[in-house]
Amino acid sequence: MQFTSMILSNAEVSPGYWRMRMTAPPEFASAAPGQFVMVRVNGAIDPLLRRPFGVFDVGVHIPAQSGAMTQPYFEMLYRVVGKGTAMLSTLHKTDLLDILGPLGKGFDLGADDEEKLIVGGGVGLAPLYLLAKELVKKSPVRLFAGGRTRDDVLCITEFERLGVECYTATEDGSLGECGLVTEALLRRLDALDGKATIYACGPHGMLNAVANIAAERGISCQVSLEGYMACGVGACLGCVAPGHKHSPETPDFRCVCTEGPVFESGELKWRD
Amino acid sequence: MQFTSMILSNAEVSPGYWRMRMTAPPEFASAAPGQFVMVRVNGAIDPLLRRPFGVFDVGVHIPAQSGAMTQPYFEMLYRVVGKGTAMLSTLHKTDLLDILGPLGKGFDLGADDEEKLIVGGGVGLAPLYLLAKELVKKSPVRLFAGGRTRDDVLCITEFERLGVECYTATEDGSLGECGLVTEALLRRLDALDGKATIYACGPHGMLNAVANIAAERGISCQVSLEGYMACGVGACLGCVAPGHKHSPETPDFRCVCTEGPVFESGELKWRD
Amino acid sequence: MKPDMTVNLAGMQLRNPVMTASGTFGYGEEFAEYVDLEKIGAFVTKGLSLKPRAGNPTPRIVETPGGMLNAIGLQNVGIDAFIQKKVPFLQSVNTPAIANFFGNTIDEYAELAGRLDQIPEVAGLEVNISCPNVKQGGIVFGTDPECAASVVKACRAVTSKPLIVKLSPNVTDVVAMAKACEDAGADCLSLINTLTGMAIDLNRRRPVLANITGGFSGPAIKPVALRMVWQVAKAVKVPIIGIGGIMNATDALEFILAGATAIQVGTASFINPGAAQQIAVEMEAWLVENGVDDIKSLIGALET
Amino acid sequence: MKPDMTVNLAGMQLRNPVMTASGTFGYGEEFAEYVDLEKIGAFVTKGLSLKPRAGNPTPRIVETPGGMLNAIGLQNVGIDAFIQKKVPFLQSVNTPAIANFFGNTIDEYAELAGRLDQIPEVAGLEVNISCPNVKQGGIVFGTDPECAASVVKACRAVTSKPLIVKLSPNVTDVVAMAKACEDAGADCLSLINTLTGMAIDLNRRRPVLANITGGFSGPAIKPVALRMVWQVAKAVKVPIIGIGGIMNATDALEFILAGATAIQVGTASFINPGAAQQIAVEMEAWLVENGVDDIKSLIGALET
Ligand SMILES: Cc1cc2nc3c(=O)[nH]c(=O)nc-3n(C[C@H](O)[C@H](O)[C@H](O)COP(=O)(O)OP(=O)(O)OC[C@H]3O[C@@H](n4cnc5c(N)ncnc54)[C@H](O)[C@@H]3O)c2cc1C
Ligand SMILES: Cc1cc2nc3c(=O)[nH]c(=O)nc-3n(C[C@H](O)[C@H](O)[C@H](O)COP(=O)(O)OP(=O)(O)OC[C@H]3O[C@@H](n4cnc5c(N)ncnc54)[C@H](O)[C@@H]3O)c2cc1C
Ligand SMILES: Cc1cc2nc3c(=O)[nH]c(=O)nc-3n(C[C@H](O)[C@H](O)[C@H](O)COP(=O)(O)O)c2cc1C
Ligand SMILES: Cc1cc2nc3c(=O)[nH]c(=O)nc-3n(C[C@H](O)[C@H](O)[C@H](O)COP(=O)(O)O)c2cc1C
Ligand code: FES
Ligand code: FES
Repeated sequence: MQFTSMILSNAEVSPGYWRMRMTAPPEFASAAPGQFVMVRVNGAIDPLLRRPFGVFDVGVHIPAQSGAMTQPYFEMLYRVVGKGTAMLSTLHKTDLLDILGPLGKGFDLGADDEEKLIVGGGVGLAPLYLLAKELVKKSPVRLFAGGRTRDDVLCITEFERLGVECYTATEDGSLGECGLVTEALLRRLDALDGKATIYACGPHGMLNAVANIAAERGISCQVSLEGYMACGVGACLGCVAPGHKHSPETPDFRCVCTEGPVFESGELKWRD
Repeated sequence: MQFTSMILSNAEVSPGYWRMRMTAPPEFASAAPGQFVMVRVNGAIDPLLRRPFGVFDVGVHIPAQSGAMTQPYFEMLYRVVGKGTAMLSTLHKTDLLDILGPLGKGFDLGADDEEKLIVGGGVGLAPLYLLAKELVKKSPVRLFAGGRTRDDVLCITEFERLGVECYTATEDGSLGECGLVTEALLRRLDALDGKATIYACGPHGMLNAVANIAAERGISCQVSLEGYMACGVGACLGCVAPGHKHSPETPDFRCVCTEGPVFESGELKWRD
Repeated sequence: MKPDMTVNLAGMQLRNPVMTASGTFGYGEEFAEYVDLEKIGAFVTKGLSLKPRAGNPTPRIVETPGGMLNAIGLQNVGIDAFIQKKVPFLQSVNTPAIANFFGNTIDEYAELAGRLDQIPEVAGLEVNISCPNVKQGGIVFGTDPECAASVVKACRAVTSKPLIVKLSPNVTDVVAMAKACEDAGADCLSLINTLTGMAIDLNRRRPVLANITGGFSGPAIKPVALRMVWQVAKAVKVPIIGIGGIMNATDALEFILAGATAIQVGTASFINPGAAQQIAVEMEAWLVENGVDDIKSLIGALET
Repeated sequence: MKPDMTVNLAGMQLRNPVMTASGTFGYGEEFAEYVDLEKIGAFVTKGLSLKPRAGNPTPRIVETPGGMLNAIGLQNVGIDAFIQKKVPFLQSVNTPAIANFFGNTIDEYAELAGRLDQIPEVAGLEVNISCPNVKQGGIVFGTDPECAASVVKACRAVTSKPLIVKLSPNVTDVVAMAKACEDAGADCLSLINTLTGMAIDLNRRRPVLANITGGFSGPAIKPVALRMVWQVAKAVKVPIIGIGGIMNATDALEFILAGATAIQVGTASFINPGAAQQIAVEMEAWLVENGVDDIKSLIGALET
């Protein structure tokens, strides 16, 4: 779906991280957790390509004035890293953006009777909030959120409000445990009796570690990948990631924008 | 001179025509009428090249609050015709622009004891206001302002406030005489006793007509030209205009940005 | 009055001159949600090879000022899977589908041309000669007139469908290439394919693309494409398809003035998946506004 | 600690690798207000010919997406006026001035090289071979290796100053051109000159430039320039000057990683007249930040 969206709010929630709420057509409400949008930052040629962002939340704005029309919206949580995100951060309420989405294959919500372990690194939390919102309806959910410093650990209060139990870790110890968030995940897995599913999004190194942990313990695990995207609709073949059978001699690539961005971790190739 | 300028105001003065006031360093006050600036519309690559604009006015803002610092400024009057001017028109107070200028050779103010006849077409009036401001100090000044419709005849009140006698003409008769402004100029020249100097800026066809009138009657005439400019400082040689000795076999080009934009009309090549 | 937007491209009657470019529109299906395929003139498939190809390692794309580089590595499903899985869709659409293809040797080119010739749903063939000739130590077919002519002759011998030859811009003399292909039997020439470019990641001190160099496309390359189309149009008799940085109807009409009978929309479809259809609509609107009753009257109508 | 920014370019010791490109910096004087010439490595004059040249009719320039086209027509004061009016300024500046020049015939090239050789204020010569050979029916010298080699040999015979040959990108095989020029006696290669492009004014149905086609420069061409510098650097032993779309220190350092010993700033000086000096300052700052103590350690340091 392609639509023109009006910005409802755009605010810095932590140094360098912004949260933007924008209008959406009613059909957008059915976006699955883990799906993404392609945003055209600017109508001119600089930046030329659209930028991909996860769907952080969807909802409906109910105006204070009774009788006024309700307004479906969605949100993105983004980090300013380059030209496109810098330009996004300068936009204001009522500015318009051209959006393509929701795109891609989202998370599989899995069975109800198991624990859900969500692992997020930095802005990797973006697509995990909508996921948590769905999961808490049926299952106990724990979040393991990591970052370099406390500024990189985002929106924990929002997750807590959903009833999610949150563990945090930072590399510099400025928030939660000092170290990697996978430590807390491992402890929880050790304590666990019964089944669980892991959901992860974040830097590739973190996903790799989580995928290996899941594989060792035979736990089902879904990861959301990033990939350099031009089209978002399966046409350019730019976004691919190596599948589990991949080797330089027998290449096996998966299309992140249409077969993903969410994959069973076992479908992909990881370093040991 | 290259400087960062802050926009003080930017308003549409007639449909499609904007007037922008922006801060300038104190040295800018010595800008000669007819000089121009090169404006970098945008720090990125689109549009890539600077855009040239005449200096409409210079002045010093004296703040209401006593003791606060005075602020030298200059003004541009511009017409939205393409990408760059469209972007300029979206800028707001406090936005910053990178300016190069004042550049080029301005008008020669000539002798005091003669009448000054200023001829402007559409946005060609832009560099003529500062000229009129100087000329009225010493000589009687008449303005002949033309345009397609009344919307294209700008800032006449400002000229009148200087004590300039104004004649207007529009092609559709919606303001002043119906027809070309050169008609009124010719009538004035017929009535004239004593010497006069003509100053003109506007579409090339109008300049050509004025130059021919001046040549026939042996009246001194200065015209301000436009030319596609990349650098504004005499380096790219993109902006040249044919000099009076020019022919395809013996080309003779003048550099508009350094030898002009103001030329004695006799220096240039015109169609008969 | 509705202007006549139809053009005849080497025997194919197109409802309008807007096509999509190979490698930027999948196999047609991918864009079904965004483009009504029956509102554009024709579409071109991703480049096909005899065997499926997995393509290059990542990163495969990078943005550059006003353009992008790609090093997809000609990933495609191969001719067999194309016939089994993609052709049924082509049949469902009442718009000419053109199969773009490439080989590593002249024999491979000919074999592909022969097999594509047998597929009724394929309206025309577009030969991509911008590929290295493995037998001649990697010299690109499309940079040597004789080499290109051999490819075209071999394909011509096995197909009676319209044969479009897609020219590379990475040559000293694109006119010589064009003439060689015309003489060898091409019914139509399309140009340009991508320029060869490179991007570097300063901080990592490495090329951005895993493949080091890549194909350069997008608005940035339009001046080169327009120049080549104009040069070739003056020199050959066969119709030309203009390609390179076309983002809107103005760009498209400029190529037609320069001598193109039709145009292809490439990178623009990534930025706006509905671009091709929108360009066709806006071209027609321009014709109406400017009182032009037949698009064909603009072909090569540039006054120089 | 201040990093070592000096590089040696074919015997010329430059205080830093930042030069200005011919045709974009006048004869040096034009930018004196904006650039402290003694803060950049070297500057290159507008291309000189034997006789003064008035250049092409207007329009001569047009903006394109991320770039510009120019068809100035090599307007210049000619060698005599250069010696009389421009050389005195060169003498006043303690920075190598390089004279860019071109001819219509090999003899003209040689005559100019010989005369420039005699001017003590000229530190080096840059031969522009992207000009049509009037004797060979307009074939551009710089697109044929033999033709280019003849020009270089003729110039080499009459000058002992550093001889830089500036390569055209409008060729199939830039490496072959580079090798031919190196073998013919070039001390250094600079690349790229402009690509050939074209722009059309749809409403007037005419080319924008009076000359129809023009030279394409600016950020848009950077991917092509970077690719060619990298290819040539791998193939030749002489130092290389990287040119094409350099707007900032990052761009400049990318060219150095690709194998350039020095770089030239062209179109960027139009947009920001102080660009060259600013790039030199920012390059040094980058070296400090990244703990690199000698710019020379980055030349060709790209990991592939
Ligand atoms: C499916 C998906 C979902 C994403 N969701 C989010 C999100 O919710 N929040 C968020 O902050 N970021 C997200 N990202 C990363 C985000 O797309 C990039 O940070 C952003 O495109 C950078 O653009 P830029 O212009 O600021 O940076 P630049 O570095 O200037 O971008 C240059 C080019 O590189 C691409 N690029 C740069 N970084 C990345 C990256 N990490 N992944 C993919 N392409 C990249 C850009 O799209 C662009 O084409 C997601 C990426 C993908 C693929
Ligand atoms: C010395 C000088 C003084 C000028 N003073 C004024 C002024 O005071 N007010 C005003 O409204 N306009 C003035 N102009 C014209 C003004 O520069 C152009 O209208 C403007 O550059 C158009 O930019 P754009 O991006 O909106 O249009 P586009 O058409 O998108 O511009 C594309 C390119 O063409 C050039 N260009 C377009 N039109 C002109 C033109 N008429 N003259 C020169 N270059 C052009 C642009 O600079 C740019 O490089 C002046 C021009 C010159 C040379
Ligand atoms: C991602 C990508 C993949 C491409 N794949 C092919 C291909 O398989 N075969 C081919 O002939 N051209 C291919 N091209 C070239 C385009 O068809 C087109 O010639 C080029 O991109 C220039 O047009 P543009 O500037 O409109 O994109 C590809 C281009 C891109 C960007
Ligand atoms: C207006 C203009 C004039 C030029 N004149 C010359 C010239 O006289 N001789 C020459 O060798 N190159 C000339 N060039 C080419 C530049 O020196 C440079 O090679 C080219 O512009 C690419 O660099 P850039 O992208 O940084 O501009 C000219 C370029 C421009 C834009
Ligand atoms: S982004 Fe184009 S195929 Fe995935
Ligand atoms: S604008 Fe560059 S020389 Fe006049």
